[in-house]
Amino acid sequence: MLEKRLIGVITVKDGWAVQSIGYRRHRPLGRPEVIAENLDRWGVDEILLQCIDRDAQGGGPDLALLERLCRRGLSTPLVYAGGVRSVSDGVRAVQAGAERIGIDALLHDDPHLAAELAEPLGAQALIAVLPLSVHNGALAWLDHRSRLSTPLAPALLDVLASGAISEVLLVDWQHEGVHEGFDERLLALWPMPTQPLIAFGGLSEPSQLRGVLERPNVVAAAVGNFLNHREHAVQRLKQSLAGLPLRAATHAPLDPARAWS
Amino acid sequence: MRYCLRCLQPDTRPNTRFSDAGICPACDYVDAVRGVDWQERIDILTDLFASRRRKPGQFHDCIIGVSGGKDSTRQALWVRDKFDVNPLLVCLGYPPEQATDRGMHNLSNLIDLGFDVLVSQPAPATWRTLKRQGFERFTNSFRSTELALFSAVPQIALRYGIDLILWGENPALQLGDLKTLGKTGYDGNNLRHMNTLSSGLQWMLDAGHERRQLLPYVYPQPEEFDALGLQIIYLGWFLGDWSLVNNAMHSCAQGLEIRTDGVADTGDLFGVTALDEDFTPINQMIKYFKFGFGRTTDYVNEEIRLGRMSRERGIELVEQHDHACSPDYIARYCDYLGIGVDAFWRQVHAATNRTLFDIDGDGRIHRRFQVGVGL
Amino acid sequence: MAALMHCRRCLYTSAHPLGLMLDAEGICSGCRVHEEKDRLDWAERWQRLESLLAPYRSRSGETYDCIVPVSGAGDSHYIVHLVKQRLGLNPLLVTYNKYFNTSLGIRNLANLRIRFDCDLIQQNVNPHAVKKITRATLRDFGSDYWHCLAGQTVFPVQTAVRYRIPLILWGAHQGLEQVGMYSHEDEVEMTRRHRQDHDLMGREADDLPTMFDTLKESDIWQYRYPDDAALSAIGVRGVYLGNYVRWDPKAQHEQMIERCGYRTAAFARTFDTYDHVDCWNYMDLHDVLKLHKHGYSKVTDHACREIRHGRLTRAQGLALVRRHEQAAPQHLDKFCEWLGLDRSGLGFLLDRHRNPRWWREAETGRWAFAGASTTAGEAAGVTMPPASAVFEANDVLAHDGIDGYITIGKGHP
Amino acid sequence: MSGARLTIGVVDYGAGNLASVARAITGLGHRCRVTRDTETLAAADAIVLPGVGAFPAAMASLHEHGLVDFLRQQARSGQPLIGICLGMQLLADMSLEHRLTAGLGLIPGRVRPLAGARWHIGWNTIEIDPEDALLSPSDGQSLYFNHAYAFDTPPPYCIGVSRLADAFTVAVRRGKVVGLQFHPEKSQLAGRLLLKNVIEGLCRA
Repeated sequence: MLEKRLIGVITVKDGWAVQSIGYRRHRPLGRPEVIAENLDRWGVDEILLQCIDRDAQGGGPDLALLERLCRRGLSTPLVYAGGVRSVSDGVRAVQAGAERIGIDALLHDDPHLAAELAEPLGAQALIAVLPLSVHNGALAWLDHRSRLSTPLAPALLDVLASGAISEVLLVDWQHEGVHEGFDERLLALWPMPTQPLIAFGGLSEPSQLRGVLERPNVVAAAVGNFLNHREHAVQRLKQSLAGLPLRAATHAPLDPARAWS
Repeated sequence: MRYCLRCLQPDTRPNTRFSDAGICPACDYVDAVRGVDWQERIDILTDLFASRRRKPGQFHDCIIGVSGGKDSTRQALWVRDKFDVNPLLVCLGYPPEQATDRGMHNLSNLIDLGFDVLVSQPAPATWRTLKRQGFERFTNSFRSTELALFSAVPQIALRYGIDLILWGENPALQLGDLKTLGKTGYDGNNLRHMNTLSSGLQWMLDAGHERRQLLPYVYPQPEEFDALGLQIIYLGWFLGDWSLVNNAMHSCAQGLEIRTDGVADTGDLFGVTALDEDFTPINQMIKYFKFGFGRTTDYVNEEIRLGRMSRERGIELVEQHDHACSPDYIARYCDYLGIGVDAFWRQVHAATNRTLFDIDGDGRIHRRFQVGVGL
Repeated sequence: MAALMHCRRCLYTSAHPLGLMLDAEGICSGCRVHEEKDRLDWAERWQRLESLLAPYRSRSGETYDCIVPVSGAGDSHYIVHLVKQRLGLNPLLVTYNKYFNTSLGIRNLANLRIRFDCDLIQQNVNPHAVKKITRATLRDFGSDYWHCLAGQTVFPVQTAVRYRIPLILWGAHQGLEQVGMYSHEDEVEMTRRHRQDHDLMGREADDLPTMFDTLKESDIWQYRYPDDAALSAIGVRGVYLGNYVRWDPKAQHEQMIERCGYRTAAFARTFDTYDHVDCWNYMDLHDVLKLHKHGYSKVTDHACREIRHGRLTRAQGLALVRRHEQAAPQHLDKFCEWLGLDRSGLGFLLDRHRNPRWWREAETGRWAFAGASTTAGEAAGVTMPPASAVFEANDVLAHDGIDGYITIGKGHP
Repeated sequence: MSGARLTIGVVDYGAGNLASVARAITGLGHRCRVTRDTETLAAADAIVLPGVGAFPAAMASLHEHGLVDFLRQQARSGQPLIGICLGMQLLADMSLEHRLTAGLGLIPGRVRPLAGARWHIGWNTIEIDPEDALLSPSDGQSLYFNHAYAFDTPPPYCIGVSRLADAFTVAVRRGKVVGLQFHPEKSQLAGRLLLKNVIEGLCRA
């Protein structure tokens, strides 16, 4: 059967992997490629590499970083997000090694252009990254550049309804980095029941993950900061989510990729 | 008390048996091995090493217990450089107060010769208390430390999953256990049942130590050996020229630093034993007062057996030095144990074998037996 | 290359090799996490540590309660004091032989063993492999210290697996203390990823041998991290005491000097006399390489720590950095003799690892320094630091007169 | 590493990421040639046809580089050919993705949108025909999928299925031409073992 997914998020600022708290404060973590290699060995189901400062660097995906990751021989599916402003940006990111592409700023600027990415890549390769919060009982959609939140734009909902973008990453950006912070109202208030969702932001405890993954339209849960505080954090989470349709945790024996046969 | 007719070994060594012809087991062994085909034994060892497969990612083939002294330095080099076998060397390190700079130099020398060495160093204060309690109870402060020395190698073999231990000389040789001649002569697996030694913990627990302080003194259970399929081999069975002096020559040619204090202070004829600490001379002296033979006798016996010394010359040296132990070493020993020198001598006198020795008014100890003749 | 930004409170820059983030007020992530030291309730955090460690106390007395990595310097005395005397645990001490040992370091380690009466096991990797590795790491990424860092961060973990002792207790987390990598409240634990990423500059043992050099698996295998299956089977965990104790190395060292006989020595390249007295290289060749690669050296780490603890102003710290940073190394000959190098060859290797961001070769052989301290602001007319900021040296590196590397030493009296 | 090192050609026709596939192959200890040069590909022990994105664009690109006839000829001559994801679909007679487009026609059948689901994303278990020696060791394993179209093929050529609403083909085989709908190069240990069995099984059969 098709399993739900635990996604490991690597947030990158100035080429450095960071812990990000509330889309505002950052703490240095290390080299993105080393963290990716570690998540790969831990058996996470997908890796989301999100570069949060591409606009400051003049836009465009960080192709050099993608190639650096690929050279390490990652055997885990990779989603890239950050600075994808055009169809060619998306195609080049896939060429550089990403299986799928996350789109954030472009959805604010031109959702229909975002939909055009589906033609060369296929809708299954696209994820809409939506930083949301609850404002007066309704969902508010953040543009991280201006730091202004607005209601969900009709144009965005039309593109999603058209099926041009397969999954939506709901980011509880206010609770990012906050223990047990994820606000499940984001899922409850989401207007499109058949849209596959990924929950992210403040998910630190197994009970939370079980809560979101038990929802039929939630296909994956993403964890970033909290995977960096303990050895085998992915396996530990998966073991405590026994009973859910998740790929089993594995503790690799002598590192096969490196073992000198 | 009788002496071996050929060498100067008295029959007072615990559970040793002389032959009907009045010859000690060690002299019998020298005769017995004259006809041995040593090349056949070397082939056995070569096949044994060749039959072993390394686990992936594991590059230690066996473990050798070392002190950095003459025997272990020779064994390590022989095994590595002749058979291309990569041993993990395991050393039971003396605490800083007891260790000598010479011992540190020799261990450094062994490491610099290119070996992987694991040094296990038991807690110094517990070590010191156990030595004092051992001296007070058995007039032998080495009861605890011998157990630690003996336990370190199997403990580490079991924990590192290395299933071959190489020891030096088969101790049965000294006890007249003539099995040592046959194929089982190199099989040291009886060592797995040395848990009689582990009962050696009881007196330490009775002396007030907690179990958790005695972990370096715990000799593994036989079941643990079997679970790993641990094999124990005596290299002495293969090394036909194994001897105290010969091993010293091999090791001195590889950088060994030896004692320079002379036989008058230690009873040690050439100064090539007890290089890593200075309490052994005291223990050898006490052994002399208990059993009538000391460190000088051990040296002299080997020289006589190898035909390098007459029995008469041996007698002279034993009479002169077998009891030798410099007062300075005794003072330092007492200081380390925290006892007075007079308390030390009271304890030694109490343990002195009165059939072999008389103690005169001012505490001097005199032989009642005649060296080489007996009682 | 992103523009170089300086923290307004300490002396670190955005080019710190562990990463450093500056917030809107220009204060770095390291200084922000340091503020927690005066905000958190450390009595409560000590209780958290006690309850966290409770299940690891061996009731049977058949095994040790934990493993504590130690050396002849660093925070070893204070850590063993915490573990044995305040926590009442029965630790197995483990140490990796760096071979660059000073006799003062040998003496301090012996003092540690005697004072706290602990069992210790020491790993000595055969020097043939250690030297082959050191030549490669010095050549390929300008590190004379990879083997030390790799050995001392893996031998405790290997021992945990072999001796089936799951708990390893470390001092403070370097990433947290220097650059605020984590909050104390994250209670971050030991991970293989952090070791590879930072302690080992991104290179694990298997990354060293290449097609074009002579390193073999038999040279590097002892530096491999245990595999996940073994770590998981034993339940190995590395806990940092610095997350539960208000970590202040200077105060801790002074407590250990006074009560436990820890001995210290002065250095040319820093004012701190407590750290690294066990190694001829750390404050000498290694520190010069750090300056070449990263444009700052250990004295800046010490200054930042003291500034954050309020014992130095930023200007005083900067003055101390400028006084020590260019002091000539004094023990290069020892390293050359140990590794069989010629001084000229070592010089060539050192120069190849000067980072052009901090060094310009105006004319051949003449290097102009443009490191962090040169653009960190003014330090002129600075008053000398108060008595509380003074570090005492009660001994010398050649403690018993031996002015060279000691492989194995007595260390007593 | 059992047996001698093989040389595997990976067809570079400008579609999708080749580095991951190449890295997976070298990780198994084999040599890898990423190229569009027909001579190099023909000399290889096996050819891998990767592919990400849309069917029509991929076929257009193969035609442009003169690879369509070459691949047909090599497959018919018995050289092992392994199609991965879109590369599997290209083996079909035709595809309905976007517009009707002819495929390589190496394995009968056609590619059409998934039934009962808009796409198939994530890890899903595969059910393998026990007769197939190459893939049966991977029966029940979870592999990574990321596609929206499926390859309908007559039963003898279908050697593996997965399920969403209902079952659909995820592995095809005809002689030494094999197609895999999932990404073995992105399926961690399960993927590594499967790729090893397929490559070495085909080349050493």
